[in-house]
Amino acid sequence: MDFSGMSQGDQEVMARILEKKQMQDFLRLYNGLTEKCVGDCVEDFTVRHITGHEQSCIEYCASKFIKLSQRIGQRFAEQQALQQEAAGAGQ
Amino acid sequence: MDFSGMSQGDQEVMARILEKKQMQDFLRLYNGLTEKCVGDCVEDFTVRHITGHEQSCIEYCASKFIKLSQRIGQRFAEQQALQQEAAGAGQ
Amino acid sequence: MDFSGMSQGDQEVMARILEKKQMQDFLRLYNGLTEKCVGDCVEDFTVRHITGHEQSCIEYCASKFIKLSQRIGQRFAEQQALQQEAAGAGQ
Amino acid sequence: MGLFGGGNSAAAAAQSAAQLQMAEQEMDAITDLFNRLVSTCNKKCVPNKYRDGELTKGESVCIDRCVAKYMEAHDKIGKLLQEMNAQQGGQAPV
Amino acid sequence: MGLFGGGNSAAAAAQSAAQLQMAEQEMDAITDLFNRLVSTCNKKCVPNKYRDGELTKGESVCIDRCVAKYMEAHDKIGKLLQEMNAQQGGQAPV
Amino acid sequence: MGLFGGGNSAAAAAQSAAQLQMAEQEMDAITDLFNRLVSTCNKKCVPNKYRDGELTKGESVCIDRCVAKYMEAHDKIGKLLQEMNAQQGGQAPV
Repeated sequence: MDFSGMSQGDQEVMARILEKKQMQDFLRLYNGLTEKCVGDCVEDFTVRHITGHEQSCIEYCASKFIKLSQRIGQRFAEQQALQQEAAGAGQ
Repeated sequence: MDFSGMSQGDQEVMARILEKKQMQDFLRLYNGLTEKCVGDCVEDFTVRHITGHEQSCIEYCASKFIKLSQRIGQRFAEQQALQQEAAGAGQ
Repeated sequence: MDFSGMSQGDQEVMARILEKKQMQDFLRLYNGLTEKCVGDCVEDFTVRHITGHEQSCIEYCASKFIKLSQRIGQRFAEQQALQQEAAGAGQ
Repeated sequence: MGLFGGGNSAAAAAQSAAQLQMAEQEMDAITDLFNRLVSTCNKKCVPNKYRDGELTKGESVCIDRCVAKYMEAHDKIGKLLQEMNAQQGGQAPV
Repeated sequence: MGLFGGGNSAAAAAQSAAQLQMAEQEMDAITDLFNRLVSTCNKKCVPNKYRDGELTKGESVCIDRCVAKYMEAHDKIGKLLQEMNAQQGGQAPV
Repeated sequence: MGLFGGGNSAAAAAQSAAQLQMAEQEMDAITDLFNRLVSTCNKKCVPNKYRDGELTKGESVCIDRCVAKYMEAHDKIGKLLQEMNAQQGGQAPV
Protein backbone atom coordinates (compact mmCIF):
# COMPACT_ATOMS: atom_id res chain seq x y z
CA MET A 1 0.00 0.00 0.00
CA ASP A 2 1.10 3.52 -0.74
CA PHE A 3 0.44 6.21 1.84
CA SER A 4 2.44 8.97 0.12
CA GLY A 5 -0.75 10.81 -0.92
CA MET A 6 -1.60 11.38 2.73
CA SER A 7 -0.81 14.42 4.82
CA GLN A 8 2.07 14.08 7.28
CA GLY A 9 -0.36 14.02 10.19
CA ASP A 10 -2.35 11.21 8.60
CA GLN A 11 0.82 9.25 7.89
CA GLU A 12 1.61 9.41 11.60
CA VAL A 13 -1.86 8.17 12.52
CA MET A 14 -1.44 5.41 9.93
CA ALA A 15 1.91 4.42 11.44
CA ARG A 16 0.29 4.05 14.85
CA ILE A 17 -2.55 1.97 13.41
CA LEU A 18 0.02 -0.21 11.64
CA GLU A 19 1.90 -0.74 14.89
CA LYS A 20 -1.31 -1.79 16.63
CA LYS A 21 -2.12 -4.22 13.84
CA GLN A 22 1.34 -5.78 13.94
CA MET A 23 0.82 -6.47 17.63
CA GLN A 24 -2.57 -8.03 16.84
CA ASP A 25 -1.01 -10.13 14.06
CA PHE A 26 1.64 -11.38 16.45
CA LEU A 27 -0.88 -12.29 19.15
CA ARG A 28 -3.04 -14.03 16.56
CA LEU A 29 -0.04 -16.00 15.27
CA TYR A 30 0.88 -16.96 18.83
CA ASN A 31 -2.63 -18.11 19.78
CA GLY A 32 -3.08 -19.82 16.40
CA LEU A 33 0.19 -21.74 16.79
CA THR A 34 -0.88 -23.11 20.17
CA GLU A 35 -4.28 -24.14 18.83
CA LYS A 36 -2.84 -25.84 15.74
CA CYS A 37 0.05 -27.61 17.47
CA VAL A 38 -1.98 -28.84 20.46
CA GLY A 39 -4.59 -30.02 17.96
CA ASP A 40 -1.98 -31.92 15.92
CA CYS A 41 0.27 -33.19 18.74
CA VAL A 42 -1.57 -33.68 22.06
CA GLU A 43 -3.61 -36.88 22.23
CA ASP A 44 -2.83 -38.38 25.64
CA PHE A 45 -5.22 -37.16 28.34
CA THR A 46 -4.34 -39.85 30.88
CA VAL A 47 -1.64 -37.48 32.16
CA ARG A 48 -1.58 -33.83 33.17
CA HIS A 49 1.72 -32.80 31.63
CA ILE A 50 3.08 -32.65 28.09
CA THR A 51 5.00 -35.90 27.34
CA GLY A 52 8.44 -35.95 25.69
CA HIS A 53 6.98 -37.12 22.42
CA GLU A 54 4.31 -34.41 22.45
CA GLN A 55 6.92 -31.81 23.33
CA SER A 56 9.07 -32.47 20.28
CA CYS A 57 6.00 -32.72 18.06
CA ILE A 58 4.88 -29.26 19.28
CA GLU A 59 8.33 -27.80 18.64
CA TYR A 60 8.48 -29.23 15.12
CA CYS A 61 4.93 -28.11 14.41
CA ALA A 62 5.60 -24.55 15.58
CA SER A 63 8.92 -24.32 13.75
CA LYS A 64 7.41 -25.64 10.53
CA PHE A 65 4.40 -23.33 10.68
CA ILE A 66 6.58 -20.28 11.27
CA LYS A 67 8.79 -21.21 8.30
CA LEU A 68 5.69 -21.73 6.18
CA SER A 69 4.35 -18.31 7.23
CA GLN A 70 7.67 -16.62 6.44
CA ARG A 71 7.96 -18.31 3.04
CA ILE A 72 4.40 -17.38 2.14
CA GLY A 73 5.03 -13.83 3.40
CA GLN A 74 7.92 -13.52 0.90
CA ARG A 75 5.94 -14.93 -2.03
CA PHE A 76 2.97 -12.80 -1.10
CA ALA A 77 5.07 -9.62 -1.06
CA GLU A 78 6.52 -10.51 -4.47
CA GLN A 79 3.04 -11.04 -5.90
CA GLN A 80 1.82 -7.74 -4.48
CA ALA A 81 4.82 -5.93 -5.98
CA LEU A 82 4.10 -7.53 -9.39
CA GLN A 83 0.47 -6.46 -9.22
CA GLN A 84 1.36 -2.87 -8.34
CA GLU A 85 3.75 -2.81 -11.31
CA ALA A 86 1.00 -4.15 -13.56
CA ALA A 87 -1.44 -1.58 -12.16
CA GLY A 88 1.14 1.17 -12.70
CA ALA A 89 1.78 0.08 -16.30
CA GLY A 90 -1.95 0.14 -16.97
CA GLN A 91 -2.38 3.76 -15.88
CA MET B 1 -33.33 -2.86 12.89
CA ASP B 2 -35.20 0.37 13.41
CA PHE B 3 -33.22 3.57 13.83
CA SER B 4 -36.21 5.94 13.81
CA GLY B 5 -35.89 6.63 17.54
CA MET B 6 -32.48 8.18 16.98
CA SER B 7 -31.69 11.85 16.49
CA GLN B 8 -30.94 12.93 12.92
CA GLY B 9 -27.27 13.34 13.76
CA ASP B 10 -27.10 9.81 15.14
CA GLN B 11 -28.89 8.45 12.10
CA GLU B 12 -26.17 9.98 9.94
CA VAL B 13 -23.43 8.41 12.08
CA MET B 14 -25.29 5.10 11.85
CA ALA B 15 -25.49 5.40 8.05
CA ARG B 16 -21.71 5.85 7.87
CA ILE B 17 -21.12 2.86 10.18
CA LEU B 18 -23.48 0.81 8.00
CA GLU B 19 -21.57 1.79 4.88
CA LYS B 20 -18.29 0.74 6.49
CA LYS B 21 -19.78 -2.60 7.53
CA GLN B 22 -21.12 -3.28 4.02
CA MET B 23 -17.60 -2.78 2.69
CA GLN B 24 -16.28 -5.18 5.35
CA ASP B 25 -19.00 -7.73 4.47
CA PHE B 26 -18.07 -7.50 0.80
CA LEU B 27 -14.34 -7.97 1.49
CA ARG B 28 -15.11 -10.88 3.78
CA LEU B 29 -17.32 -12.49 1.13
CA TYR B 30 -14.58 -11.99 -1.47
CA ASN B 31 -11.81 -13.47 0.70
CA GLY B 32 -14.10 -16.25 1.90
CA LEU B 33 -15.03 -17.21 -1.67
CA THR B 34 -11.38 -17.56 -2.65
CA GLU B 35 -10.61 -19.67 0.41
CA LYS B 36 -13.62 -21.95 -0.10
CA CYS B 37 -13.26 -22.39 -3.86
CA VAL B 38 -9.48 -22.94 -3.84
CA GLY B 39 -10.07 -25.42 -1.01
CA ASP B 40 -12.70 -27.30 -3.00
CA CYS B 41 -11.19 -27.04 -6.51
CA VAL B 42 -7.39 -26.76 -6.53
CA GLU B 43 -5.60 -30.06 -5.99
CA ASP B 44 -2.83 -30.15 -8.60
CA PHE B 45 0.40 -28.63 -7.29
CA THR B 46 2.63 -30.05 -10.02
CA VAL B 47 1.91 -26.88 -12.00
CA ARG B 48 2.01 -23.16 -11.20
CA HIS B 49 -1.15 -22.04 -12.98
CA ILE B 50 -4.83 -22.81 -12.60
CA THR B 51 -5.79 -25.62 -15.01
CA GLY B 52 -8.87 -25.50 -17.25
CA HIS B 53 -10.69 -27.99 -15.06
CA GLU B 54 -9.84 -26.05 -11.89
CA GLN B 55 -10.92 -22.81 -13.54
CA SER B 56 -14.44 -24.00 -14.31
CA CYS B 57 -14.72 -25.63 -10.89
CA ILE B 58 -13.81 -22.28 -9.26
CA GLU B 59 -16.36 -20.42 -11.38
CA TYR B 60 -19.14 -22.89 -10.53
CA CYS B 61 -18.17 -22.85 -6.86
CA ALA B 62 -18.21 -19.03 -6.68
CA SER B 63 -21.45 -18.74 -8.63
CA LYS B 64 -23.16 -21.35 -6.47
CA PHE B 65 -21.98 -19.82 -3.21
CA ILE B 66 -23.17 -16.36 -4.23
CA LYS B 67 -26.58 -17.75 -5.18
CA LEU B 68 -26.73 -19.59 -1.86
CA SER B 69 -25.85 -16.39 0.03
CA GLN B 70 -28.49 -14.41 -1.86
CA ARG B 71 -31.17 -17.04 -1.27
CA ILE B 72 -30.34 -17.23 2.42
CA GLY B 73 -30.29 -13.42 2.57
CA GLN B 74 -33.89 -13.37 1.31
CA ARG B 75 -35.10 -16.07 3.71
CA PHE B 76 -33.24 -14.42 6.58
CA ALA B 77 -34.89 -11.05 5.88
CA GLU B 78 -38.32 -12.71 5.77
CA GLN B 79 -37.67 -14.41 9.12
CA GLN B 80 -36.49 -11.15 10.69
CA ALA B 81 -39.62 -9.37 9.41
CA LEU B 82 -41.81 -12.13 10.88
CA GLN B 83 -40.07 -11.84 14.23
CA GLN B 84 -40.47 -8.07 14.33
CA GLU B 85 -44.17 -8.50 13.59
CA ALA B 86 -44.44 -11.06 16.39
CA ALA B 87 -42.54 -8.73 18.75
CA GLY B 88 -44.81 -5.83 17.71
CA ALA B 89 -47.96 -7.90 18.33
CA GLY B 90 -46.64 -8.85 21.77
CA GLN B 91 -46.25 -5.24 22.91
CA MET C 1 -5.23 -8.28 34.61
CA ASP C 2 -4.46 -5.54 37.07
CA PHE C 3 -5.71 -2.03 36.32
CA SER C 4 -4.68 -0.51 39.66
CA GLY C 5 -1.82 1.43 38.05
CA MET C 6 -4.30 3.41 35.97
CA SER C 7 -5.80 6.76 36.79
CA GLN C 8 -9.38 6.73 38.06
CA GLY C 9 -10.59 8.18 34.76
CA ASP C 10 -8.86 5.43 32.81
CA GLN C 11 -10.27 2.78 35.12
CA GLU C 12 -13.75 4.07 34.29
CA VAL C 13 -13.01 3.91 30.55
CA MET C 14 -11.65 0.40 31.04
CA ALA C 15 -14.80 -0.64 32.91
CA ARG C 16 -16.94 0.51 29.97
CA ILE C 17 -14.71 -1.34 27.47
CA LEU C 18 -14.99 -4.45 29.65
CA GLU C 19 -18.76 -4.17 29.69
CA LYS C 20 -18.83 -3.92 25.90
CA LYS C 21 -16.58 -6.97 25.58
CA GLN C 22 -18.73 -9.02 27.93
CA MET C 23 -21.71 -8.27 25.71
CA GLN C 24 -19.67 -9.32 22.66
CA ASP C 25 -18.56 -12.52 24.43
CA PHE C 26 -22.15 -13.35 25.25
CA LEU C 27 -23.35 -12.76 21.69
CA ARG C 28 -20.46 -14.84 20.36
CA LEU C 29 -21.29 -17.67 22.76
CA TYR C 30 -24.94 -17.51 21.73
CA ASN C 31 -24.21 -17.55 17.98
CA GLY C 32 -21.52 -20.19 18.44
CA LEU C 33 -23.88 -22.46 20.40
CA THR C 34 -26.46 -22.34 17.63
CA GLU C 35 -23.85 -23.10 14.96
CA LYS C 36 -22.35 -25.99 16.91
CA CYS C 37 -25.61 -27.59 18.02
CA VAL C 38 -27.37 -27.28 14.65
CA GLY C 39 -24.21 -28.73 13.09
CA ASP C 40 -24.20 -31.68 15.50
CA CYS C 41 -27.95 -32.31 15.79
CA VAL C 42 -29.93 -31.26 12.70
CA GLU C 43 -29.75 -33.73 9.83
CA ASP C 44 -33.31 -34.10 8.55
CA PHE C 45 -34.12 -31.57 5.82
CA THR C 46 -37.25 -33.32 4.59
CA VAL C 47 -39.18 -31.25 7.12
CA ARG C 48 -39.27 -27.53 7.99
CA HIS C 49 -39.42 -27.77 11.77
CA ILE C 50 -37.12 -29.13 14.44
CA THR C 51 -38.12 -32.73 15.29
CA GLY C 52 -38.48 -34.02 18.86
CA HIS C 53 -35.25 -35.96 18.60
CA GLU C 54 -33.37 -32.92 17.24
CA GLN C 55 -34.86 -30.74 19.96
CA SER C 56 -33.52 -32.83 22.83
CA CYS C 57 -30.18 -33.23 21.08
CA ILE C 58 -29.90 -29.42 20.79
CA GLU C 59 -30.78 -28.96 24.46
CA TYR C 60 -28.20 -31.54 25.60
CA CYS C 61 -25.59 -30.06 23.26
CA ALA C 62 -26.16 -26.50 24.52
CA SER C 63 -26.24 -27.57 28.17
CA LYS C 64 -23.06 -29.61 27.80
CA PHE C 65 -21.19 -26.86 25.97
CA ILE C 66 -22.13 -24.27 28.60
CA LYS C 67 -20.95 -26.59 31.39
CA LEU C 68 -17.73 -27.20 29.49
CA SER C 69 -17.20 -23.44 29.08
CA GLN C 70 -17.85 -22.81 32.77
CA ARG C 71 -15.51 -25.59 33.87
CA ILE C 72 -12.76 -24.36 31.55
CA GLY C 73 -13.40 -20.80 32.76
CA GLN C 74 -12.68 -21.93 36.34
CA ARG C 75 -9.53 -23.86 35.41
CA PHE C 76 -8.36 -20.99 33.24
CA ALA C 77 -8.77 -18.47 36.06
CA GLU C 78 -6.82 -20.75 38.42
CA GLN C 79 -3.99 -21.05 35.89
CA GLN C 80 -3.89 -17.28 35.38
CA ALA C 81 -3.72 -16.75 39.14
CA LEU C 82 -0.87 -19.25 39.40
CA GLN C 83 1.04 -17.49 36.63
CA GLN C 84 0.61 -14.08 38.24
CA GLU C 85 1.91 -15.51 41.50
CA ALA C 86 4.89 -16.98 39.66
CA ALA C 87 5.48 -13.66 37.90
CA GLY C 88 5.22 -11.82 41.25
CA ALA C 89 7.72 -14.22 42.89
CA GLY C 90 10.12 -13.68 40.00
CA GLN C 91 10.21 -9.93 40.42
CA MET D 1 -23.43 14.70 15.84
CA GLY D 2 -26.45 15.84 17.77
CA LEU D 3 -26.48 19.10 15.81
CA PHE D 4 -30.16 18.79 14.94
CA GLY D 5 -30.83 16.10 17.46
CA GLY D 6 -32.18 18.08 20.39
CA GLY D 7 -30.36 18.64 23.70
CA ASN D 8 -26.61 18.84 23.40
CA SER D 9 -25.47 18.26 26.97
CA ALA D 10 -22.74 15.78 27.90
CA ALA D 11 -25.40 13.47 29.34
CA ALA D 12 -27.27 13.40 26.03
CA ALA D 13 -24.01 12.74 24.18
CA ALA D 14 -23.16 9.83 26.50
CA GLN D 15 -26.63 8.36 26.06
CA SER D 16 -26.32 8.81 22.33
CA ALA D 17 -22.88 7.13 22.29
CA ALA D 18 -24.23 4.18 24.30
CA GLN D 19 -27.22 3.89 21.94
CA LEU D 20 -24.96 3.94 18.88
CA GLN D 21 -22.69 1.32 20.43
CA MET D 22 -25.62 -0.98 21.16
CA ALA D 23 -26.94 -0.56 17.63
CA GLU D 24 -23.50 -1.38 16.24
CA GLN D 25 -23.18 -4.47 18.45
CA GLU D 26 -26.63 -5.61 17.33
CA MET D 27 -25.61 -5.23 13.67
CA ASP D 28 -22.39 -7.16 14.30
CA ALA D 29 -24.30 -9.95 16.03
CA ILE D 30 -26.76 -10.23 13.11
CA THR D 31 -23.94 -10.31 10.56
CA ASP D 32 -22.17 -13.00 12.56
CA LEU D 33 -25.40 -15.01 12.80
CA PHE D 34 -25.94 -14.67 9.05
CA ASN D 35 -22.41 -15.79 8.21
CA ARG D 36 -22.68 -18.87 10.43
CA LEU D 37 -26.10 -19.64 8.92
CA VAL D 38 -24.64 -19.48 5.39
CA SER D 39 -21.70 -21.67 6.36
CA THR D 40 -23.89 -24.28 8.09
CA CYS D 41 -26.56 -24.52 5.36
CA ASN D 42 -23.86 -24.63 2.70
CA LYS D 43 -22.30 -27.65 4.44
CA LYS D 44 -25.66 -29.33 5.04
CA CYS D 45 -27.24 -28.76 1.60
CA VAL D 46 -24.61 -28.17 -1.11
CA PRO D 47 -22.06 -30.93 -1.87
CA ASN D 48 -18.66 -29.46 -2.74
CA LYS D 49 -18.46 -31.15 -6.12
CA TYR D 50 -19.56 -28.69 -8.80
CA ARG D 51 -21.05 -29.59 -12.18
CA ASP D 52 -22.44 -26.14 -12.91
CA GLY D 53 -23.04 -22.78 -11.23
CA GLU D 54 -26.75 -23.17 -10.45
CA LEU D 55 -28.45 -24.37 -7.27
CA THR D 56 -30.50 -27.49 -8.03
CA LYS D 57 -34.17 -27.66 -7.03
CA GLY D 58 -33.29 -30.13 -4.26
CA GLU D 59 -30.55 -27.88 -2.91
CA SER D 60 -32.87 -24.85 -2.90
CA VAL D 61 -35.56 -26.68 -0.94
CA CYS D 62 -32.95 -27.97 1.51
CA ILE D 63 -31.58 -24.44 1.99
CA ASP D 64 -35.01 -22.98 2.78
CA ARG D 65 -35.68 -25.67 5.37
CA CYS D 66 -32.19 -25.30 6.78
CA VAL D 67 -32.71 -21.54 7.32
CA ALA D 68 -36.07 -22.15 9.02
CA LYS D 69 -34.63 -24.86 11.30
CA TYR D 70 -31.52 -22.84 12.09
CA MET D 71 -33.58 -19.83 13.18
CA GLU D 72 -35.91 -22.05 15.20
CA ALA D 73 -32.91 -23.57 16.97
CA HIS D 74 -31.47 -20.08 17.53
CA ASP D 75 -34.71 -19.01 19.24
CA LYS D 76 -34.82 -22.11 21.41
CA ILE D 77 -31.21 -21.67 22.51
CA GLY D 78 -31.88 -18.00 23.25
CA LYS D 79 -34.73 -19.00 25.57
CA LEU D 80 -32.54 -21.64 27.20
CA LEU D 81 -29.83 -19.03 27.90
CA GLN D 82 -32.42 -16.66 29.36
CA GLU D 83 -33.71 -19.38 31.68
CA MET D 84 -30.21 -20.24 32.85
CA ASN D 85 -29.50 -16.57 33.41
CA ALA D 86 -32.67 -16.14 35.43
CA GLN D 87 -31.90 -19.24 37.56
CA GLN D 88 -28.34 -18.44 38.49
CA GLY D 89 -27.98 -14.75 37.96
CA GLY D 90 -25.48 -16.65 35.80
CA GLN D 91 -22.80 -15.01 33.75
CA ALA D 92 -20.91 -15.75 30.55
CA PRO D 93 -17.55 -17.39 31.21
CA VAL D 94 -14.35 -15.28 31.45
CA MET E 1 -3.74 15.31 12.66
CA GLY E 2 -3.77 17.56 9.63
CA LEU E 3 -1.42 19.98 11.36
CA PHE E 4 0.98 20.12 8.43
CA GLY E 5 -1.44 18.57 5.99
CA GLY E 6 -2.89 21.64 4.34
CA GLY E 7 -6.44 22.96 4.85
CA ASN E 8 -7.86 22.33 8.27
CA SER E 9 -11.58 22.78 7.65
CA ALA E 10 -14.18 20.24 8.77
CA ALA E 11 -14.49 19.06 5.17
CA ALA E 12 -10.77 18.28 5.00
CA ALA E 13 -10.97 16.46 8.33
CA ALA E 14 -13.91 14.36 7.13
CA GLN E 15 -12.07 13.51 3.90
CA SER E 16 -8.99 12.63 5.91
CA ALA E 17 -11.01 10.40 8.27
CA ALA E 18 -12.62 8.63 5.29
CA GLN E 19 -9.20 8.14 3.67
CA LEU E 20 -7.75 6.71 6.89
CA GLN E 21 -10.71 4.40 7.27
CA MET E 22 -10.33 3.09 3.73
CA ALA E 23 -6.61 2.52 4.23
CA GLU E 24 -7.34 0.63 7.45
CA GLN E 25 -9.99 -1.52 5.77
CA GLU E 26 -7.56 -2.29 2.94
CA MET E 27 -4.94 -3.38 5.47
CA ASP E 28 -7.45 -5.57 7.28
CA ALA E 29 -8.53 -7.16 3.99
CA ILE E 30 -4.92 -7.93 3.04
CA THR E 31 -4.20 -9.43 6.48
CA ASP E 32 -7.32 -11.57 6.22
CA LEU E 33 -6.33 -12.69 2.70
CA PHE E 34 -2.83 -13.58 3.95
CA ASN E 35 -4.14 -15.59 6.91
CA ARG E 36 -6.51 -17.60 4.72
CA LEU E 37 -3.70 -18.17 2.20
CA VAL E 38 -1.43 -19.52 4.96
CA SER E 39 -4.17 -21.77 6.32
CA THR E 40 -5.07 -23.13 2.85
CA CYS E 41 -1.51 -23.79 1.65
CA ASN E 42 -0.65 -25.34 5.01
CA LYS E 43 -3.51 -27.81 4.59
CA LYS E 44 -2.68 -28.49 0.94
CA CYS E 45 1.10 -28.85 1.23
CA VAL E 46 2.19 -29.76 4.79
CA PRO E 47 0.98 -33.04 6.32
CA ASN E 48 0.32 -32.67 10.06
CA LYS E 49 2.69 -35.42 11.09
CA TYR E 50 6.01 -33.88 12.09
CA ARG E 51 9.41 -35.58 11.94
CA ASP E 52 11.45 -32.40 12.21
CA GLY E 53 11.04 -28.63 12.14
CA GLU E 54 12.16 -27.98 8.55
CA LEU E 55 10.09 -27.67 5.39
CA THR E 56 11.08 -30.39 2.92
CA LYS E 57 12.03 -29.50 -0.66
CA GLY E 58 8.76 -30.95 -1.91
CA GLU E 59 6.72 -28.95 0.61
CA SER E 60 8.53 -25.73 -0.32
CA VAL E 61 7.83 -26.22 -4.04
CA CYS E 62 4.20 -27.04 -3.29
CA ILE E 63 3.86 -23.90 -1.14
CA ASP E 64 5.22 -21.62 -3.88
CA ARG E 65 2.80 -23.04 -6.44
CA CYS E 66 -0.05 -22.90 -3.94
CA VAL E 67 0.56 -19.18 -3.35
CA ALA E 68 0.68 -18.49 -7.10
CA LYS E 69 -2.51 -20.45 -7.74
CA TYR E 70 -4.32 -18.93 -4.77
CA MET E 71 -3.56 -15.40 -5.94
CA GLU E 72 -4.56 -16.28 -9.51
CA ALA E 73 -7.87 -17.65 -8.23
CA HIS E 74 -8.33 -14.53 -6.07
CA ASP E 75 -7.91 -12.33 -9.17
CA LYS E 76 -10.35 -14.39 -11.21
CA ILE E 77 -12.97 -14.32 -8.48
CA GLY E 78 -12.47 -10.55 -8.12
CA LYS E 79 -13.22 -10.12 -11.84
CA LEU E 80 -16.23 -12.40 -11.55
CA LEU E 81 -17.62 -10.30 -8.68
CA GLN E 82 -17.06 -7.11 -10.69
CA GLU E 83 -18.94 -8.56 -13.66
CA MET E 84 -21.84 -9.62 -11.49
CA ASN E 85 -21.89 -6.20 -9.87
CA ALA E 86 -21.92 -4.48 -13.25
CA GLN E 87 -24.73 -6.73 -14.55
CA GLN E 88 -27.12 -6.39 -11.66
CA GLY E 89 -26.09 -3.23 -9.91
CA GLY E 90 -25.94 -6.20 -7.51
CA GLN E 91 -25.19 -5.91 -3.85
CA ALA E 92 -23.66 -8.09 -1.19
CA PRO E 93 -26.27 -10.00 0.81
CA VAL E 94 -27.62 -8.59 4.12
CA MET F 1 -10.96 10.94 31.26
CA GLY F 2 -7.98 11.96 33.34
CA LEU F 3 -10.16 14.31 35.37
CA PHE F 4 -8.92 12.94 38.68
CA GLY F 5 -5.98 11.15 37.18
CA GLY F 6 -3.20 13.66 37.74
CA GLY F 7 -1.46 15.66 34.96
CA ASN F 8 -3.70 16.57 32.07
CA SER F 9 -1.18 17.47 29.39
CA ALA F 10 -1.34 16.09 25.85
CA ALA F 11 1.63 13.83 26.65
CA ALA F 12 -0.20 12.28 29.60
CA ALA F 13 -3.31 11.82 27.46
CA ALA F 14 -1.26 10.08 24.74
CA GLN F 15 0.40 7.82 27.32
CA SER F 16 -2.98 7.07 28.82
CA ALA F 17 -4.43 6.25 25.36
CA ALA F 18 -1.49 3.92 24.63
CA GLN F 19 -1.94 2.23 28.02
CA LEU F 20 -5.66 1.75 27.44
CA GLN F 21 -4.99 0.34 23.98
CA MET F 22 -2.46 -2.15 25.34
CA ALA F 23 -4.86 -3.23 28.09
CA GLU F 24 -7.59 -3.71 25.48
CA GLN F 25 -5.30 -5.75 23.22
CA GLU F 26 -4.30 -7.90 26.18
CA MET F 27 -7.97 -8.55 26.99
CA ASP F 28 -8.68 -9.44 23.36
CA ALA F 29 -5.72 -11.83 23.29
CA ILE F 30 -6.88 -13.57 26.49
CA THR F 31 -10.45 -13.89 25.17
CA ASP F 32 -9.11 -15.34 21.90
CA LEU F 33 -6.90 -17.78 23.83
CA PHE F 34 -9.86 -18.84 25.97
CA ASN F 35 -12.12 -19.40 22.96
CA ARG F 36 -9.52 -21.55 21.19
CA LEU F 37 -8.94 -23.48 24.42
CA VAL F 38 -12.66 -24.21 24.74
CA SER F 39 -12.90 -25.27 21.10
CA THR F 40 -9.83 -27.55 21.32
CA CYS F 41 -10.75 -29.25 24.61
CA ASN F 42 -14.32 -29.67 23.41
CA LYS F 43 -13.06 -31.54 20.34
CA LYS F 44 -10.55 -33.59 22.34
CA CYS F 45 -12.77 -34.55 25.29
CA VAL F 46 -16.48 -34.37 24.42
CA PRO F 47 -17.87 -36.62 21.64
CA ASN F 48 -20.59 -34.84 19.66
CA LYS F 49 -23.21 -37.48 20.30
CA TYR F 50 -25.40 -36.36 23.19
CA ARG F 51 -27.32 -38.64 25.55
CA ASP F 52 -27.92 -36.02 28.22
CA GLY F 53 -26.86 -32.50 29.17
CA GLU F 54 -24.27 -33.39 31.86
CA LEU F 55 -20.50 -33.77 31.53
CA THR F 56 -19.50 -37.33 32.49
CA LYS F 57 -16.79 -37.93 35.09
CA GLY F 58 -14.40 -39.06 32.35
CA GLU F 59 -15.08 -35.96 30.26
CA SER F 60 -14.51 -33.68 33.27
CA VAL F 61 -11.14 -35.27 34.06
CA CYS F 62 -10.14 -35.08 30.42
CA ILE F 63 -11.11 -31.36 30.28
CA ASP F 64 -9.01 -30.49 33.34
CA ARG F 65 -5.96 -32.22 31.89
CA CYS F 66 -6.60 -30.67 28.49
CA VAL F 67 -6.61 -27.16 30.01
CA ALA F 68 -3.37 -27.86 31.90
CA LYS F 69 -1.64 -29.26 28.80
CA TYR F 70 -2.93 -26.49 26.56
CA MET F 71 -1.57 -23.79 28.87
CA GLU F 72 1.74 -25.64 29.22
CA ALA F 73 2.03 -25.82 25.42
CA HIS F 74 1.11 -22.11 25.19
CA ASP F 75 3.95 -21.24 27.56
CA LYS F 76 6.45 -23.37 25.67
CA ILE F 77 5.49 -21.85 22.33
CA GLY F 78 5.73 -18.38 23.87
CA LYS F 79 9.31 -19.11 24.94
CA LEU F 80 10.10 -20.52 21.51
CA LEU F 81 8.83 -17.34 19.84
CA GLN F 82 10.90 -15.21 22.22
CA GLU F 83 14.04 -17.20 21.39
CA MET F 84 13.44 -16.86 17.67
CA ASN F 85 12.84 -13.16 18.11
CA ALA F 86 16.06 -12.76 20.08
CA GLN F 87 18.06 -14.73 17.49
CA GLN F 88 16.92 -12.95 14.38
CA GLY F 89 15.60 -9.64 15.57
CA GLY F 90 12.90 -11.61 13.76
CA GLN F 91 9.52 -10.21 12.91
CA ALA F 92 6.05 -11.58 12.41
CA PRO F 93 5.27 -12.20 8.73
CA VAL F 94 3.52 -9.49 6.63
